[in-house]
Amino acid sequence: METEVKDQLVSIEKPELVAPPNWEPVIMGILCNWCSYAGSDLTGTSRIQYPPNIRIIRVPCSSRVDPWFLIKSLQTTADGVLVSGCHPGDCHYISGNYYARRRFLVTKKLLNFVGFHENRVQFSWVSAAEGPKFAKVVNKVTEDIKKLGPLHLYKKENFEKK
Amino acid sequence: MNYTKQIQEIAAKLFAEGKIDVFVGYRMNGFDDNQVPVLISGPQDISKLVFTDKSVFNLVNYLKTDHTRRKRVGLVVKGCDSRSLNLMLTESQVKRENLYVVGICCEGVVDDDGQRMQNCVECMVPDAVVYDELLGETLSGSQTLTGSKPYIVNVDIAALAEKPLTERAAYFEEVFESCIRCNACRHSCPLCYCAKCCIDQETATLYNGANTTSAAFHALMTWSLHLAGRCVDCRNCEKACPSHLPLHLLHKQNESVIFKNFQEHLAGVNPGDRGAFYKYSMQDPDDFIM
Amino acid sequence: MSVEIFVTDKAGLQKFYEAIMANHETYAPVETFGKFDFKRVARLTECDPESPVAKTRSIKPLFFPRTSRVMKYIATSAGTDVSETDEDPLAVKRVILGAKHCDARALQVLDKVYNWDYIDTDYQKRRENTVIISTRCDKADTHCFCTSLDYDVENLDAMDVLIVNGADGKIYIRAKTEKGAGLLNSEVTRHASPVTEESATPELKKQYDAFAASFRLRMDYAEVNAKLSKIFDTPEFENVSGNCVSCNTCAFVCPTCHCFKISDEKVKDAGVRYKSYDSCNNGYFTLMAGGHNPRPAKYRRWRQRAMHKFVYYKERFGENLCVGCGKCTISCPVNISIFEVVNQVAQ
Amino acid sequence: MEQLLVPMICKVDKVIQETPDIRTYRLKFREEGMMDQFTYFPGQFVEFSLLGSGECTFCIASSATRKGFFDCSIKKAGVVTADIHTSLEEGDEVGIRGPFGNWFPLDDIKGKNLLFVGGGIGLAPLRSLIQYCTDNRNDYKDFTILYGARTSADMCYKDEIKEWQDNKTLKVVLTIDKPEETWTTNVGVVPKILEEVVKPVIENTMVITCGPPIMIKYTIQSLVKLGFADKDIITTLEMKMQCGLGKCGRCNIGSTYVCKDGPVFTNEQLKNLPDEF
Repeated sequence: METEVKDQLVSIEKPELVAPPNWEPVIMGILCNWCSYAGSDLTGTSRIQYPPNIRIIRVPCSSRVDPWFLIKSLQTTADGVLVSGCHPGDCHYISGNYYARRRFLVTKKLLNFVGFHENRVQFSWVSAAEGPKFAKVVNKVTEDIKKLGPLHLYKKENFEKK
Repeated sequence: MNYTKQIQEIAAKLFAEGKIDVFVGYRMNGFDDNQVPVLISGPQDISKLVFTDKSVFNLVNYLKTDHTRRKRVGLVVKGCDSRSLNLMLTESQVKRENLYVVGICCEGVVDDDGQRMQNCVECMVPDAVVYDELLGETLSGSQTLTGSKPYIVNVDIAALAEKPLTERAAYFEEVFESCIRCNACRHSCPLCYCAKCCIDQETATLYNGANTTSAAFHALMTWSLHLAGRCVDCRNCEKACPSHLPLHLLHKQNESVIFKNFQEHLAGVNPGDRGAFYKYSMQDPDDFIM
Repeated sequence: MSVEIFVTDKAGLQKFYEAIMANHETYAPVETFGKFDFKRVARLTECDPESPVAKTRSIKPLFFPRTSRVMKYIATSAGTDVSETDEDPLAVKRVILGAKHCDARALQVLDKVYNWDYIDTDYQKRRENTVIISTRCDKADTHCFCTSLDYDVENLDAMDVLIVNGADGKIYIRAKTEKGAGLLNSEVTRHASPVTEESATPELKKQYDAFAASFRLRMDYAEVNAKLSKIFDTPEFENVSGNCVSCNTCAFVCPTCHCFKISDEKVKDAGVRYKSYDSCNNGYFTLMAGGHNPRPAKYRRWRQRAMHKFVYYKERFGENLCVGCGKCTISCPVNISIFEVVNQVAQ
Repeated sequence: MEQLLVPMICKVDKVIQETPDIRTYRLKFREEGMMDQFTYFPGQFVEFSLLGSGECTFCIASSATRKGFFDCSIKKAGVVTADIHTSLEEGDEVGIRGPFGNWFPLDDIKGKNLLFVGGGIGLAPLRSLIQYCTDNRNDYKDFTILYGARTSADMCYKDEIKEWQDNKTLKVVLTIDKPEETWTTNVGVVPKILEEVVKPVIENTMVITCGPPIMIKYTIQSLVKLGFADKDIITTLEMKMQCGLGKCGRCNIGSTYVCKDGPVFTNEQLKNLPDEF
């Protein structure tokens, strides 16, 4: 019986690693309750189309987003992550997104440093009134991730498939 | 750099005055010219104490063990150690009044092969920032915080940053694959004082005991992000790692990003400064956000 | 079995190694991040069978991997399906080059715990399908003390093939078991010439004597063992454990530490059970669900470690669990030496 | 060994909520006929796994003389047990490995007076033996059960205790730690009741005790004070275990592996062990 565990690691962003046909990326969208989540609502109610690849999680504030969330999402199902919050100065909790901004920069740079493409994790400020912007952002992120292909780096294996 | 005599005198004085219960210092390891930490509980062992440029280990780590808890402790700190002590004080892990701190104006320590440690070459704060007593001459380069000495980006970081992404990814794959997840890095870090690490929480973490490459990635990345803006680059973790992994890469990468972008923040230099993630500025970079 | 000893020179030995690599699945020390790990190799240039003992990891992970899957399950509406994982990777025989004496001995010690009562068949199978080729060290490292323990280093038969760099510049290759003899018969004859045992013995002895004379650490094992077994309650353990940082490195690099933990992981309705290394220096190693912990303090855990190595295992299985390789001391961030500890406590 | 670490699947036949934090699970093997191969004796334990959550060690709380099923009593204490309490219901499947460990010395206690001293969830291993002994009642002489719990609500196996009380051949003494309004009998900790109320005969009597570590400690003290020989006091030890096979090293006390040489020990054996349990 196979006992020694070897992860199936494939270095990402190799040109030959073409996505299988009909592959659609999974994007984890972590949105702040007060601006971006309301913004995504507005996008829907305004009947603006955006790709269905995004799976949205609502958090109270963008500063609720622990960098751990990003690592966890990238290691499980997500091929990319989008975190979105209020514009600077608009935070419902006054300064949450300023704190978040610092963390995001460090996390993004660190992930890039160890081998993730910088487009794998993206951030945006979307206010409750910016329905069209939200659609634009999701479009862009989806496009970016589609270009990069599926993420294979450091994935936790899916036990169900085996 | 040799403060053996002064430290022995200070320890003797402290024990004689009954000011401390334990003195944490260095002693010769007994087989070559390297040193190991020693916890001295009485004046009889004071002759063991030494301090030279081989005094590498960060002794602040001992403030989180059973042997020093709720005791009055005397300890020796170099520049980097004192910064971690500063953070522990700020984060209310130790009480200042229980400590007698012998600060050293450090000229840099050397590793087992006699080479000056890389973190000492790049050190910005060689003098102890917390002390009751300061030994040695304050070095001219130490007033660097305002920029008289430029920040040196770690050589390995600079070299790696220039490589293409795939090469970096391959390099780090090897790093994470070589990790055996003994958690020595965590245990030897003075700032990892949590009673139970979030990585070991059965319900919160992605991995529960599996010892795979992706689990190592998960653990080390989480760990380095928890220390981002707090790591003082004492390299205790690297000394402890049985796989000799270049763990400083993760920390120095964070440190360089933080120093460059967040008003030249250096962890633990100012008393009361909890770290880069506990404050913000309107001028923080925003260009990476859509 | 008639003892066959072959003699060759450096070039012959290299050819012998290359022949093995060409015909067998071979594992040898490969340098990664300044230390040597045993990895699968295909060419001699990739590895260094004569890696320094201080920098070489043990071969334990090849027999007791640092993590392994013991079972998997899938829950369906029809019921839960539990099974062992995947098929046996060890149908092929493999050869380990450059194992150290102490590593080979460690497996002999581990055999006892794995084969008492319930037999660990996986470990057994790995043992049976592996030929260990071991080179005797020429010089002891700073932290080695294998000659001070309860086994005969000179006539050790834990490895299958023994290679000795004779004092006369020749290299002696000697089979220690049937397995080893079989390998030698098929691989070595073209690269080395047989000699009689009588003619080789003086050289082997000379080499061993020089090796044995190079030890820095020596102790009287019987005395230490006898003393330790009587002093469970000594406060000295508290002193020696003072600068331990509970980092667990010692147990992870130890060739004989065999404690493991069992943990489950699941994704939705499917999951896997892992068996991975653990260390008795962990504070929560013996922590029970109700909060009761028989070994809450660091010195108690250190006592368990030292006593298990030098007393308990000997009592139970008749062997000393420590093989004197010094790996724990080298890896320890504060250089706590188990040799020093047991001697200091015993005094 | 990996195949020894693979559990067999059991179905939960019945769930009994004994107290607010103790549940008894009645288990049956999913495959027919497995139950006949599953032979066990009072005092042995099984590794009980809630698949995906983890594995826990529980003693078997029923006797093999009651055919077709076995019981495990589980107190909510840690992560896995909390999961068991919240998610495991009738008809669900669990993994079982075992039985492991040694058992109460059934031959030694034959023809003797028996005194059972239990506290809290510690009644579970005793219940197995009590069932075994009541099913072979003629082999034993006098039978006394002393059971203590923190409050009356914390008493487990209430129905079974009632049965025992109705059984004229058994003497049952119950106690709780602090007085309660509806409680009419003994109040006080177990060792005190043992000395003051039970007043056991020492000759030809074997004492079997189990409970929280602190209770065992003081019970053994007062038993020794009453004049019991060390070899007549039998207890079961609680120790962290994971493999149950004498390999993982967790249950090591001195050179003893609790999962193989225990969990049942006489006080005589305990005295020779280092004080680490």
